Amino acid sequence: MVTKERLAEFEDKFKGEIKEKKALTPTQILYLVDKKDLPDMAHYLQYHPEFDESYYVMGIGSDERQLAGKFAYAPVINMLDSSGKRENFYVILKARLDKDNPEFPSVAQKLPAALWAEREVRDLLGFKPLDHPDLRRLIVPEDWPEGVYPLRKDHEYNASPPGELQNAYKEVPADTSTVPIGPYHMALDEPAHFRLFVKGEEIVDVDYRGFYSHRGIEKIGEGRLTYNQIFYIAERICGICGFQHSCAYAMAVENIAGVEIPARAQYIRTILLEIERIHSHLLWAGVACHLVGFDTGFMHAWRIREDPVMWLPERLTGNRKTYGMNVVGGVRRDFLDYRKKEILDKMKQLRKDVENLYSIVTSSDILIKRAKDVGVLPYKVAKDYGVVGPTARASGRNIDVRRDHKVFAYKHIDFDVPVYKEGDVLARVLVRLDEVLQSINIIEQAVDQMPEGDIFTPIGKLPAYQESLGYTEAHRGEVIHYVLTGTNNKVYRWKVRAPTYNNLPAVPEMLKGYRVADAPLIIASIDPCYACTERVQIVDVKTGKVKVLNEAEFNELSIEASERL
Amino acid sequence: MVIYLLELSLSLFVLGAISGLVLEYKSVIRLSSAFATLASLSLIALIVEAYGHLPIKGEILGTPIMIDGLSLVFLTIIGVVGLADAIYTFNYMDKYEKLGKAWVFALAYNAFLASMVLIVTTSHLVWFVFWWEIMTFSSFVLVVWDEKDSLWAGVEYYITMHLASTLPLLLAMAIGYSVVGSFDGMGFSDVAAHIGTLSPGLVKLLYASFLLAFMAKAGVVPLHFWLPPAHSSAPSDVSTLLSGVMIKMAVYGLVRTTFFILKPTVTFGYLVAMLGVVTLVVGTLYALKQTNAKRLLAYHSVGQMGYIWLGVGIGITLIGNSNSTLAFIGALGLTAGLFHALNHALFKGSLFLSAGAIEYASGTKDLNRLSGLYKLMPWTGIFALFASLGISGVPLFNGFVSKWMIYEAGYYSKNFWFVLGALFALLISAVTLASFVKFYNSAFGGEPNELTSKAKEVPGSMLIGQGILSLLCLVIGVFPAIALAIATLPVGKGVITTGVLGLSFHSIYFSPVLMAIVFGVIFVAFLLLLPPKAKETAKPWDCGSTLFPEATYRLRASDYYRPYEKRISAFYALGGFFGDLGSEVINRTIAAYVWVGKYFVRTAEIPWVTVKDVDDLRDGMTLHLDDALIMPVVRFVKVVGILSKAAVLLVLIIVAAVLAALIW
Amino acid sequence: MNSTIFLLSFLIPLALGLIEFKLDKKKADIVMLISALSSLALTSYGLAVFLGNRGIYHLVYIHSQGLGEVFGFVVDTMSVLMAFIVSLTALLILLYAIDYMSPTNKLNPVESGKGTFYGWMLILEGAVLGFLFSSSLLSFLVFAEVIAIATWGVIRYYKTPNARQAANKAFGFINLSMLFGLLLVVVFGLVKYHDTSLYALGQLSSKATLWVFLGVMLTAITMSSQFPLYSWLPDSTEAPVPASAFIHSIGAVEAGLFMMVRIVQFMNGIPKTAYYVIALLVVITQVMSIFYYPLQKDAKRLLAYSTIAQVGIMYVALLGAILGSAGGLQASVYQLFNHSLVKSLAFLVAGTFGFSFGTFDMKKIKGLRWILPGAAVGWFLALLGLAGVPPMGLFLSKANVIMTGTMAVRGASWIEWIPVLLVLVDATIFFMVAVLWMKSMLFGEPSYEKGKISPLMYAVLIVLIVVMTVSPFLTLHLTESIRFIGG
Amino acid sequence: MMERISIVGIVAGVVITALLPPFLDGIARRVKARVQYRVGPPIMQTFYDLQKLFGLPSLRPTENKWFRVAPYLALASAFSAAFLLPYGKWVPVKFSGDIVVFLYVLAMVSVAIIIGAFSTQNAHSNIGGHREMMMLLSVEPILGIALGIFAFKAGTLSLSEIPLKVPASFSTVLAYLLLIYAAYAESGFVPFDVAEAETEIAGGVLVEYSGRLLGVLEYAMLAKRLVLLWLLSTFLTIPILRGIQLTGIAGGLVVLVVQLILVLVAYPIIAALEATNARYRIDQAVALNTRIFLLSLVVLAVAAVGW
Repeated sequence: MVTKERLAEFEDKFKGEIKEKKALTPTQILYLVDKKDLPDMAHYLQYHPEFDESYYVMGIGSDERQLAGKFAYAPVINMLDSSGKRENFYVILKARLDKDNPEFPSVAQKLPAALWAEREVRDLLGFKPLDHPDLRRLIVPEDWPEGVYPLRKDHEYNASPPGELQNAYKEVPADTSTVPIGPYHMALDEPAHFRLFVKGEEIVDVDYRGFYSHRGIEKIGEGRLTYNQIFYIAERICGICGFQHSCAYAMAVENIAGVEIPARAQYIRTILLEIERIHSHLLWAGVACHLVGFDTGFMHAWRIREDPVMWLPERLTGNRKTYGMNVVGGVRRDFLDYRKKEILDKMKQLRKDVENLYSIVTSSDILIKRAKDVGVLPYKVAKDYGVVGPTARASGRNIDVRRDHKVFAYKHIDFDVPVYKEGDVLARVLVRLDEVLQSINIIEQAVDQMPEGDIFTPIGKLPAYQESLGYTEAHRGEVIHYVLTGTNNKVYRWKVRAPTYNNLPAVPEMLKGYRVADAPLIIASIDPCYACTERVQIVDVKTGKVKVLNEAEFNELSIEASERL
Repeated sequence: MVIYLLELSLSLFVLGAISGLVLEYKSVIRLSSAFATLASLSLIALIVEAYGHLPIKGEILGTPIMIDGLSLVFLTIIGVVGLADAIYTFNYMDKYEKLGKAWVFALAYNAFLASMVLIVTTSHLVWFVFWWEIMTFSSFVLVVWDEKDSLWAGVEYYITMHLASTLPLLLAMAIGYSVVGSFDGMGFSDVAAHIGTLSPGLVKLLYASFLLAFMAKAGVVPLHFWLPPAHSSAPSDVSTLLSGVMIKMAVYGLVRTTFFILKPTVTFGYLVAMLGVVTLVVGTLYALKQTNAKRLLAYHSVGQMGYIWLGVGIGITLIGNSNSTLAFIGALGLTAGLFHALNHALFKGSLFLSAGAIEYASGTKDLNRLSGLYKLMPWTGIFALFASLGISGVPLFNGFVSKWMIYEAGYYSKNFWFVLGALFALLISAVTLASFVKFYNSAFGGEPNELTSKAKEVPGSMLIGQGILSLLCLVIGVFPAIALAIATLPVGKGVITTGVLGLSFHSIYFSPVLMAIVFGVIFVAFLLLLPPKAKETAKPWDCGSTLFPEATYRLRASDYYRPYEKRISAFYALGGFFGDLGSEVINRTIAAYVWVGKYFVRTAEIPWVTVKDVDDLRDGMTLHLDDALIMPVVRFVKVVGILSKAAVLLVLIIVAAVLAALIW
Repeated sequence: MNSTIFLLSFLIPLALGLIEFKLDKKKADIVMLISALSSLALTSYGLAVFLGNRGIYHLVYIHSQGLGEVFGFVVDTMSVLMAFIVSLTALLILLYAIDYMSPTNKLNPVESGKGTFYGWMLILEGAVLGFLFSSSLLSFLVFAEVIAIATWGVIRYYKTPNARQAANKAFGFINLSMLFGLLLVVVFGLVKYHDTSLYALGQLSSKATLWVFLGVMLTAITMSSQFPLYSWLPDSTEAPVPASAFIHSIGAVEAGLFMMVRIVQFMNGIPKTAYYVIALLVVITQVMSIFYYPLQKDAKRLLAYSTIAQVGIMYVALLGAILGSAGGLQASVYQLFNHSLVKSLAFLVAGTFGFSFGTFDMKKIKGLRWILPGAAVGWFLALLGLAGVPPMGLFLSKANVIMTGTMAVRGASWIEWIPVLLVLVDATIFFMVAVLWMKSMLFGEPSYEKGKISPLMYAVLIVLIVVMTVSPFLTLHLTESIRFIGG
Repeated sequence: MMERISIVGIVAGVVITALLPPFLDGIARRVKARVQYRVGPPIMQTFYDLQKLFGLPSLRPTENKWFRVAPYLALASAFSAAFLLPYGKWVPVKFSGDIVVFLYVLAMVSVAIIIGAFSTQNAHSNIGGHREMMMLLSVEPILGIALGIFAFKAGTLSLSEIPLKVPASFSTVLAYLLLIYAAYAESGFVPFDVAEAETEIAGGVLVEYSGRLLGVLEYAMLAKRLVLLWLLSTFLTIPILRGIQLTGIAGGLVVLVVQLILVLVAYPIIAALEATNARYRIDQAVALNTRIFLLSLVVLAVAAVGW
């Protein structure tokens, strides 16, 4: 709930530019503003003295020519109140852009956090961010022709125009040699290309090129599937944070429908979210060990991940991953009471195993040596880039959506959010290890407190052309979905922003000044999830051909994506 | 006969020297190189001729000649390296055609070689010094050849030589003369005979001045600073002579003077050996940092000189020892030192020629910009590799045998300091290896880049030049007997028994041939057992990235061993400190001079100039003491206006006085 | 031993020199050539004859009761060789002068008045030759006076204020020194012994020896511009280059030393005091010149200071002689021969700078090897030669000086080592200065357009280079026959 | 020359150096698997791997022929080094004063690998090569000094005589520790496997190699490890057994067997060490080595003092 005076100041400051204001939900305020002051507003909000943890979340670009005859570009700021009152809320600054010449003053020139968002809208919608620092193409592949914008409504989702190869890479700095990491490299579990410019083994500069695993998710979602069908896609955005995505999506739609889902459903979602978190962190710990050549740690971490961590959801949901539990308005399947004990036992076993694992991992001090004072990300940089999740918390950012926005059952459960100041890889490791223990707490509490009652409130027809945000704290940070409904239960615009999307741009900053030997560890230390980051249009980089996806194929693809780990 | 051969080669050198009269650049170069080649050949003939019956005495143009084992070792160096270098020069010097002055080259080049021949053959101290000076002089002319960055290097070299090498030698010569008392009586043996009559102080002075002179010429730390710039900025064929032959003259001088004029004393020996150890450590560790091909090689010349001095030092210390075993070890050390000098001449000569070939073909000697030359100049590549392995002391190459002998000598001396020295020598040779891995791979490894892709294999004569030396590295490495036959001459037979199969000295035995057979058999066996089947080619694995900058996909020379150098940065810091100290001393001296100089110059006329350096003083008007005394009088007289009359008056007075005296 | 050869060899130049004043242009050249050539011919013939039957011949021409030996000859290796070298150098210098003293000269073109120049030069040459053979202090005095006058004449030749001043200075200094030195000695000799013959020097009492020595020394060191009165020599570079070349290589400077050598040759039992006095003066001179070298930017002045130092070195050798080693005499004379050749080369090369670029400022001259290759080579050799680098002769003579010096002072107190070691220091400093100047002058971007000098000048330079390189090896053994004569 | 060669030694050397390494590696893999709660591959797995690799053709990333020759050079060097070591009482090729030879020949393995790695235009393999060189640079001194101390104490430079003569003393004990460390580091076991470092530089020196060439290269590396281990076991065995009068064939065999047993015991321990360690960064490795090097100088001084 946001009180007037919190916003009054802002509204006075930009009185002239603010055309219209509406509260999508009590904590989501949307301003319809004039485009020319976007940078100032965004900057003002992000660096507001009373909201020092607040950050730039994402930039939504949408083709609203059918609604308003104009394009729309909407930066979103997550306002985190540091005055103790914890009145946190999202601000959406929506600006309409001319339909023939969709140009706007770049927010990125003031906020590095907006760099990727604006490169994305340029690639996909053909917007023109003025004085953007670096407008190389980000998402569409090297051989995608200029002037073809897949996310515009008038672009057929399966059209694949021919184009010729063009260079979107940085120049090689003088007196350096180049070391590629990826697309195919032992250190990466998904395709991505880091181009390290090194002097000896010291990294001078880094170029990143990714989005090799685009799938037509947003485009396919828009205008073709109904809001319930989209769950299939939403959950398959990523094999690891699938449930997070589906929850975030569900939340957005439920906000639009204006329903509050039953308490029991909220608890069930919470438990599964935490199980997923534990799974992800263990998996990551394993990978990290492997990267520094400590395979024993790797093996043990993954052993624990098998049982109990994946054993449990199989019992609860029928799937080891990709639970498929969500439905708009609640969950599909209820937990039978006798499962409660099972969960608690497994949690006990898990706690033991995890502590055992820690002792194994920390037994080799070389591991600590490798992680300490490496890949440092200072607080300020973390804020500028709007870094989220454990990466941010390791740099002293005290942010956590679960707590700050009181999603689902977390409001009833007490847990603390580990924060470290150091900002190096070791801090990121520690944050995650702490979080595993926290999650176990949360699950046990949740199982105890879980109320009786039904697990689902039906939702009828959705109102047309309503918009809202949904969000959860995934294990990599804030997952956020934006939904704009269309006519008859279709979705007009569905925008997904995974945490890695905010974290990845900060990686080059972490790499600079460290050694080639550190690079894999540093890259891995943000626990990058390319599958999440790189949704949108499907293009096979090799051939440049677009595959037409029906739902079935689509599921297979998603399953592959999840099995890639 | 031998003397005739010597005269023949000298006269050929003279012909080469005056071949400048032909004027046309290319033909001058060709002609002088041809004569130099012939002269070197006749030198080699001389060696063969003289081998059986040493020593040989004689006289050429009034300079007494004495050829003994020691001279023969160094004549071999001059002959072989000179031969290869002269052949190499046929085409190499075309690079400098636009500079003209071919006749100067002919003159200096031949004079350089001839002077060194005379240095090692004369038995007369004054002539020794004379030819020594000629050598320095002509080498200076050759060093400053390209007249660009070499100028300063050359000046630095020449001045250093004059201060630290010529002066002490002149002093030593004077002291020698003071006991002999006649110009003709300045033969080594005569001086040695009279040395007893000197006061101990003067004897010490004699040792000191000889040591200093040869340290400076050999580039022994701390007098090595001139060497890298001079060797790296000279034309490569000259660098070869400088590094391959000239600095060996210092070794010759050291051995000659120590054993034939002075007496080898223990302290002197220790001094030499320790200087050697310090030098080999400093030189080689600095070489590790270099990225300029020729600078790298030059620093290694310093390092290798350290090895030689270590060997010779052990020799000087122990050879006079009462314990026969130790005396024997001393002889071994001396032999090892001389042998290493010979080997160093071979591989370092070859390496400099290769560096020259690289520069000739690609136009740069900056290792950072080179790449993939092996594809384009395979022969140079092979030769460079052999020479590199030779200098790194890899078994089956010549460097190994001599280094091994030095280690053995140092070790069996049973003297902790020598053992330590030998150990350091051993460790440092790993550093040598490292820096040649860098030298070879950054030039020849990888694929050609846009700079080197235009390069092509150098002309035949240059290849022959490299080939002679670098193949000798391999041959001597496998059959050391060939070279040892000569290297053992100075200490006489019996120290080391060498056969075709191997070399042995009291219970120590090593047979490179056996080693070669073992290695070769295994190698060939595996090659036959599992012949490499690699038909299909592919471009190097770049992680499947698109539009990848292939040219930068390799380690640059300046990036090698960064962590290691960081580890030992303290050492480099120390070196830097001493460097600064040196330059500081020089600056202070100049400042002091300027301060004094102010009193010799009236700077009042110079408007708005604060005198900082000598050049400012030059614009002033020089003052004279007597002026200061007499000019006032003169001015006064001038004011009175009768100066000319006064002069006449003066004359009249004198004449009058004379007349008066007459009439007396 | 027929000595008329030598008599003619200096009378001809003196006579023809007087005629020259009336002539100019071609005629002057011809007359000059005649005299110079003839004197060279005579001296060389004399040399040949002398080498045929060596010895020390003493001939007396004029002898009077009151004045004892007024005019006579001492013909020995030293004087004969010296005479030969003087006439040879003189010829070369004068040949050079033919083209140098011409309208094409950039620095100071000469339209007319060559005659006067030749006149003075020939008189100078004649006087020097006469001086060499003189056998009595009296004739030394007379010839010295002539030398002084002729020097005055050539220095003031351009008649610029500086030239006049320099000329007067040279004249004044030399005469001053004679007034209190040689003149007194001569007067003293005449009054007391009625004889000034060199041969008489042997019989002097040690006290008298000391005073005579000091008196002569005063004049000698002034003529050869050592410490107390030295500055006339640097200033004398105002003279035309050939003149300077003459003065510096075989003129008053060397005459002074020559006289000194003669004195030492004939005296015996020279007291130690004399040694210390002269040693002191020489040391001071050396140190001074060490300080002067780097301050010069004018080529000729640099050479002038080097002359001072070089002659100083000759005196150092003489010190050895005073301590009683004949080697000292030899070394000193040997140094004298080599120096005169190298120095004349140096001056003639420097002359080409003025001739073709119109400046002697070494700062202004760059890239010499591109614009005047011949001069570049000459300059290179001349400077290094002066610094004592082989194969140029000064290396051997300096080595000689040091060796004999060391032998003389071996076992003596450290003080007596100082002059000997100073020779090394001096050589080194000059060497550094020379090398640095060469670096800046010979190479790099040319600062003037291509200069040209006449073939004759080239020829002279080449001949000089050859002679300079060869002669040391020829004269080395000849000088060894120089011994003490007196007593 | 024949008296320098021992046929028995050669046979033993060939058999042991050729067959033991893959077998040992198999054991190591098994041990690691156990530590990681895995079943692990069969003991013979490394043989199968090599067999497979030998069967496959190789790709050629460069025309530079050293790329193809290098693996064989490495292998030959490793075997030559093995031939200098005593097997029982038999030394295949016996020089006196061959410690130096041994060190150099051993270094040749790395040199060959490095030349191969640098012959290609590939930063990964170049970095691997220069790491290998740096390891050599920082470990070789320690090995050298350790052996130097033995030699100094034993009074000979002959590899086969040192163990017979080396006295038991304080410095010798320290020298053993140094030797063990140096051998372990030189063999490139974890945490010193910086030159291959698969997850960092994609296999480093190996990245461009494939098929048979890769097989030969890995074989060479394994052989080198064995040689070092054999050196160690020799230095441990003979001093222990020299007290007991071992004469004739039997004695020789006994020594040989003990050597073998030592090796077989040592390898699993090494494997366990590997399994419980992460990889050093190159600068950390070099730092550690230089520290040990300084320590070894102290030990040398101790030896010189005579303790």
